[in-house]
Amino acid sequence: MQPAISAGPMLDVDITKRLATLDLAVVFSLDAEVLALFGPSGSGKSMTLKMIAGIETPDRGHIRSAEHTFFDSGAGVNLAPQRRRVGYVPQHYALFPHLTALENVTFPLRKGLRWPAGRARDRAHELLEMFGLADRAHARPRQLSGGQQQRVSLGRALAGEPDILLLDEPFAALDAPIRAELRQEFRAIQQRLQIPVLFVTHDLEEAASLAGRMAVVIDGAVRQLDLTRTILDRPVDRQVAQFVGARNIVPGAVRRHSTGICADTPIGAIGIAATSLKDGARADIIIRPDAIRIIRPGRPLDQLRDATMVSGTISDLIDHGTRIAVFATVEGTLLEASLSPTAAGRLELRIGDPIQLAILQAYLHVIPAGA
Amino acid sequence: MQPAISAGPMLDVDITKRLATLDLAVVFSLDAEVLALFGPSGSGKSMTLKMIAGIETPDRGHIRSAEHTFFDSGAGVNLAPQRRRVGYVPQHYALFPHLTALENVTFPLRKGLRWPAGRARDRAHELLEMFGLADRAHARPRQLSGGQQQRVSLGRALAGEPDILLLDEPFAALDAPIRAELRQEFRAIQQRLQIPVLFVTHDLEEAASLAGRMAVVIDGAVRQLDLTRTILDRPVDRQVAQFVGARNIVPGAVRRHSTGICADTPIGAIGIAATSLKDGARADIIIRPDAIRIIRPGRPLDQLRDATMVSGTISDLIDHGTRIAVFATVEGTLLEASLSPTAAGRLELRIGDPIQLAILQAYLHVIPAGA
Amino acid sequence: GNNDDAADGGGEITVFAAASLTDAFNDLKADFETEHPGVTITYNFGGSQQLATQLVEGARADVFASANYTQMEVAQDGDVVEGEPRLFSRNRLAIIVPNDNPADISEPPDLAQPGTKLVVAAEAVPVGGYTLEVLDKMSADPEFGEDFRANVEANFVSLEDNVRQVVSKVALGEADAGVVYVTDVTADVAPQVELVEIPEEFNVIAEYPIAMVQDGDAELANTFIDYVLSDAGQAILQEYGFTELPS
Amino acid sequence: MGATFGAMNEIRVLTDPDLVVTPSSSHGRRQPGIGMRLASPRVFLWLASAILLAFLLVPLAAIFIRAIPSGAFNDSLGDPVVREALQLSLVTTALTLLVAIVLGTPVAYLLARYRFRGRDTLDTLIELPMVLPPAVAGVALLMAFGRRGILGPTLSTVFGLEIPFTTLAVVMAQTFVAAPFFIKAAKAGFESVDPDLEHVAATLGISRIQTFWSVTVPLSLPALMGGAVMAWARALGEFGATIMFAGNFMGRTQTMPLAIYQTMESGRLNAALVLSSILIVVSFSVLIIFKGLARFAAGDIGRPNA
Amino acid sequence: MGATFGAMNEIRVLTDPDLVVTPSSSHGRRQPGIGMRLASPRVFLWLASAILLAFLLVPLAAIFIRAIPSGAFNDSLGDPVVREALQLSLVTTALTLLVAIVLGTPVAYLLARYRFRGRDTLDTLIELPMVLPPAVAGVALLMAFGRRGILGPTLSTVFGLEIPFTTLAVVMAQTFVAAPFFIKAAKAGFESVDPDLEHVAATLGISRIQTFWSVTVPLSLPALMGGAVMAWARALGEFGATIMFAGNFMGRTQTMPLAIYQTMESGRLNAALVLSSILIVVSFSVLIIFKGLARFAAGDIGRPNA
Ligand SMILES: Nc1ncnc2c1ncn2[C@@H]1O[C@H](COP(=O)(O)OP(=O)(O)OP(=O)(O)O)[C@@H](O)[C@H]1O
Ligand SMILES: Nc1ncnc2c1ncn2[C@@H]1O[C@H](COP(=O)(O)OP(=O)(O)OP(=O)(O)O)[C@@H](O)[C@H]1O
Ligand SMILES: [Mg+2]
Ligand SMILES: [Mg+2]
Repeated sequence: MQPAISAGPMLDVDITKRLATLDLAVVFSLDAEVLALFGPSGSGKSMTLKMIAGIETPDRGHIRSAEHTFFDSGAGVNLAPQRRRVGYVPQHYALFPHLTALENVTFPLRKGLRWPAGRARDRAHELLEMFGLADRAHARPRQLSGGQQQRVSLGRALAGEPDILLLDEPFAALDAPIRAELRQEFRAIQQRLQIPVLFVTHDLEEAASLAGRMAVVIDGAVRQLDLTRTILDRPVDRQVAQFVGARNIVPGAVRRHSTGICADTPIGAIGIAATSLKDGARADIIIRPDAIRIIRPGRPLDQLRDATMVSGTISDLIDHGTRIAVFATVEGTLLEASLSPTAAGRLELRIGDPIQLAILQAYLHVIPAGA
Repeated sequence: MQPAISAGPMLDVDITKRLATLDLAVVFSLDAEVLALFGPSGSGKSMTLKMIAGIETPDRGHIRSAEHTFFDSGAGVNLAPQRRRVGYVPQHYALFPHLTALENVTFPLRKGLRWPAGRARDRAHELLEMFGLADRAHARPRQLSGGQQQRVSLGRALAGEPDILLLDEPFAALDAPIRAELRQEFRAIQQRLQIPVLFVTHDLEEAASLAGRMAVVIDGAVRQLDLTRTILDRPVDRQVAQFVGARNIVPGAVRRHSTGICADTPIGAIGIAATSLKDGARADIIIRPDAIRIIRPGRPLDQLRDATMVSGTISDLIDHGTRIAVFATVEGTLLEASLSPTAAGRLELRIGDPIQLAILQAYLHVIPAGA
Repeated sequence: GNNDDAADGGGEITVFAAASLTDAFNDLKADFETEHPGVTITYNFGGSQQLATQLVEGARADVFASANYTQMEVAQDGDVVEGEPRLFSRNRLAIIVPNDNPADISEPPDLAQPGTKLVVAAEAVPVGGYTLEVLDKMSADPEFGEDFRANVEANFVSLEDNVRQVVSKVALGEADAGVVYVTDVTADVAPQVELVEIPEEFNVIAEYPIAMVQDGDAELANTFIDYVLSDAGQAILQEYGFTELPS
Repeated sequence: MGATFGAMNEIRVLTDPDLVVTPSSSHGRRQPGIGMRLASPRVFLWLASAILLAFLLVPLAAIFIRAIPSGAFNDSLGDPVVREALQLSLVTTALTLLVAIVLGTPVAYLLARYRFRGRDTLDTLIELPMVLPPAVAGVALLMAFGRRGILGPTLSTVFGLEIPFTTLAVVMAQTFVAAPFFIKAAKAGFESVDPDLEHVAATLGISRIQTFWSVTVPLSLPALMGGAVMAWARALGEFGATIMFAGNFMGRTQTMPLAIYQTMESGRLNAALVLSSILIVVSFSVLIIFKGLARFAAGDIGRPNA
Repeated sequence: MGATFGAMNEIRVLTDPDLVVTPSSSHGRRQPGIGMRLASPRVFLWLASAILLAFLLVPLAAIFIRAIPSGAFNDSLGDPVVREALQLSLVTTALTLLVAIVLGTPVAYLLARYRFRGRDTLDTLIELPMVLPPAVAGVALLMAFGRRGILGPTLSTVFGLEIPFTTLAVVMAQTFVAAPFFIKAAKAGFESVDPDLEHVAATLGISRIQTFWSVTVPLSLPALMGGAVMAWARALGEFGATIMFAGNFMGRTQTMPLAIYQTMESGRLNAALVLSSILIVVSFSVLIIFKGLARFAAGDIGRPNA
């Protein structure tokens, strides 16, 4: 397989499909990169993958890879899935129940690529080894745990060294250590093969750490496609913001004053770094939990330049393991701040305590209200 | 359904089962609480749930609820699943493919509890509504997205108000906002019904935020069962430690000196708060990523009492979205520290930079080497 | 087939023969083939009706030996036989009862006893038609009474499509009596049934016609038909219980 | 599912888009090898189907071609012999089907879901009635349930029941030859249902029997219906065992096949073909209506794959 | 799966632990209502099965009971008529099965996976040969392929082929009556295979035909095997259509059922029962060996539910 030399993107998707309760209309393209499809349950992520794989047919539009037109409703093209050379991991794995783990992985090599048995088996063993399944090679899917099944499905999709990888929540059933390991493997594979990898995930951290860019799919459309960091820092609208974990969205009005810009909000005037919004425009101010610092009374504030101080009461503390969520009521508005367990321990917070919050101006993001 | 008045625990499990590559031997009990089963893929979590539900039969041992003996190999008891009154959400949902979402939820009410049709339908609608599926009530499983299917399965398990809830990765296919919402719902349900809830998860944060206690299952055995915080802070052995996300485990030897205790490690002598280990004992020092603070050169150190300072070089930075992982090489050993994106931004870290790390003594945990 | 080499004394004769002739014709085959070296006989045994249908639908054969004239006529109407059929054998009817004779039938009038389970062949089947003829003859006799036929018919529990089924049912003891050909009481059946003779005056003689089939090998066909009609052939048929031809 | 766009063939692939490849999709790049590989099975699929269908349908057509010009349909339908035979056939086959389903379903379930010693032997024994020439089956039934049969005397003294020559015997003969077809099909159907679904139903408090009705049966419906159709059809055409065990008596044991045979016996082939046509038309209607009803009852999508 | 502990009944539930409830499990608390509800279906399951099995097996046994004392087995086996008939039966039914599978599988696949206008009608038309009384089927075949039939003249002039009364006619008669059984069963089998698995195979680059062989067929194997057994058995017992369409020529068209018929016709009922016993024993052996081989080939776990 030669690396494709092509002017256009390596995968170009622009399709619509009408579903019972959803009108899917997704547009995006990607090169030899990893793109995460991230969005709420039922937003159309799996359906998009299925249409690229050729399992479902779009109503209209086109799907093109570097070398082939997969689908084009105008030209009446609908390439058979066999000829698309995609590696597809369905959300429910769809392992062949009558084949062992090893046979599932060997299957595309023997029957699709017609490799000799020995070579196919060696390759399959290699993949199972890589996915930590060497000792379960001869078990059938029913005798495998959920995570084991998922890994077999991954191995099967990778076996034929496809031109495009489509992974539907590929690590959802795996524990953190294996997940981290596999992400590593996939990064390496992607870099070696130089192919586009499209993967669906519900896990923001996974999207952020595996994919360079992320497409946020909401209600059947790609709302924002950008670097993960950019989407986290500057979501285009309220829904995207909420979905990528913005916990605090405070309505306000932009006001420019002598020394800068601020927004008048229920919790007071909050200084903001920059905005293209006009004076007086209604806006939503997105305050990330980690953009709020909790100040112990009496602590020197010198280092907190460019922050707005507000005071409130701790209304709840939730231990999420690797981080502690601190909920504070400020002027009747609930704000969530995030702390590391160590920092939380140091601060000795208790529900009901009065608290000082510094809202760091640099990490605020302002979006027009109603967006 | 009356709340059970019982002296013993509400669910008492002590069973063994020999599987192809695993000897399962799990012992634990729980009251009207939420317990998370947390462990690597293939460690036997699902199998444990299936044996409690009555779908698989243990080789030996017993399973008792407050009111019934589910299983007792000694007494030859094996209660039919129908009479165990458990609500079980299998890892792969196992929805009835010929029934709509609504019918799947109505099913146990109509056929199991013999409710009248109207009442059953009302209740099912209520559950679907609660799970955000009102508009998909008449879709069959094949027409539902993965996350929607999972929620139907949850609804179906809850419908009959069971005496025990067994949830196998119940939120794995769901996005963060729905997940958070559902956790909330489940907490409320559990508190209302006062029943034991046993749920399998791969997500440490989920285990921590939904469950009071957590059972770490590794290689077919419950290695540690404790408050989540305790397991995170004081894992009993290296494997548990690694599994709950301890990224830095440094081998060392305990040494008591005039002013306290320390461990001699490849990265130097690290002060530790307390240990029951004898002087000279070989130990593993677990340093949580958030127990390492990164010091900008020239930053005042006064507040960092009880910390060991080491210096190294930044070897990698990974943006996980809500946190940034900083990898530093210290005396040839790789240490991982964790920062919030805002803190990372403030520190302006770059790969290759020299760095000062403060290892906070209070959050270290020492376990005997080889445990 | 009708092989072309028939003329020089060799060849194959295909004979479509009623199933009731099976044993007799098989016996006859050996003698015929010794007498006509190089000639082989191939039989197709079946119900006469079935054979007639096959012939009408184009089956290739040289000779058709039917168990009755009805089916021979079907063949004639279908234009598949050549020349006038010749009578080659006769059969007569008899009453058979199971060997334990549960209905206690010792003579024909007993057939009218109410509650007797009688099995006969359907009217469409030759032996069934003959059976009714016999009953009619008996009814005409004052000794039996006018309503004899009606009384007997009331005892019918089944109208079989094949005489063999009548025999089987009587032999298995299901029926109290049945009306069959004398030739049906073979050695194998004999221990299981008892024969109740039907007096000559009431009996009906079944006639077996034989004919050449169109497009068949006329020479060979005639050789076979002649052999069946020869004394040797007739002797074999009589061995199997068939009645002498009228002279 | 299976979306549509543009003008499509009337014949649509339900599930696999492979066949939706339109000629232009190859973009002039189609490798002949692949083209051939894809084309030949498809050609075979249609060709083989066409051959077999022609083989099965031409003889059926022949019956009508021969029967229709004789114009005897009306006469036949008015003939009480025909009406009684038809009615008897419909009634007895309905009863046969009922018995086959009611008693055959447990056997099929047992064979599909339980593992016991001799299961394979039992499974094979059940197939033997299908192997028997029907007349032999009839003799066997006589020897089992006849007056001198193995169970006959008991049935007669205990229940006062003499089976041969009764309508019951017709049903028994039909059941004997037809029930195995239902059992085989139902067994395969039950085996195709994922037992996990039954397990989950059990945890939901649903009894085994309810699960059977609400889960196992709906999910194996195509197989069950196929089995029912096969058993019914086999029973409807049954001749040899019936005439041997039940005899041939108008209105009591003379079913359509027996009536047809008797007509043939009397040398009236065309009339027999007319009766056969009537049998065919009636069966066709019954089958079509039955399928329509089943489809309606299942809401047209009773199956996951529908 | 299905674990064991303690002393268990020999008959084990494969999949549902419901039946593993041991008496002590109720702890004296068993509500009678529930107990009854659980017990009665189970009683019905076994009772119904026992009744039907007895009904099917007693007549088979009767044949042996009658045949064995006659002691004619050795004679019969030595009889060239019997040997030829047996051989012909085995050869023709093997061919029939081959044709039914080779041509019937595409038809079944078409009916299961494609949606086209008239699908239901076609499906029903295919069922009609099962409904026809065999003798009528034979007449229909004569009228279609006979010398004076619809296609006969063409076949004869173009291919020089005269079918009736040849061994080919035997195969055709058997195929006509038996193939529909295979088609019905295979169709239900294909319908029970999750199309998603076929879709995924397509994305793996596996052609439709390969997918069919490697995925669809293995997953519908119980149904296919069931269908093959039914078709084979039906063909083996086939009498009426064969004798009508193929005639009764020893060594050429005289299969076992015809030989048995002829034996019965010549008044030798006991000998006919001996032949029937031979037919039964041979079929039983063939079926058992066939199943053993299939099980061996599939490694005993070819199916997810195995
Ligand atoms: N075959 C179908 N017929 C009708 N509607 C469907 C079908 N498949 C999916 N849908 C609907 O289309 C929407 C998108 O489904 P899709 O599977 O793409 O969601 P998703 O984004 O993958 O969600 P999840 O994260 O829960 O898997 C859902 O509302 C779903 O119910
Ligand atoms: N039916 C079975 N027969 C034999 N081995 C089995 C069977 N089911 C599961 N196993 C094996 O038992 C082990 C435990 O399986 P289990 O499903 O309980 O894992 P798990 O902890 O739920 O893993 P995961 O997180 O991947 O779902 C695995 O190694 C699995 O392969
Ligand atoms: Mg999805
Ligand atoms: Mg699991």
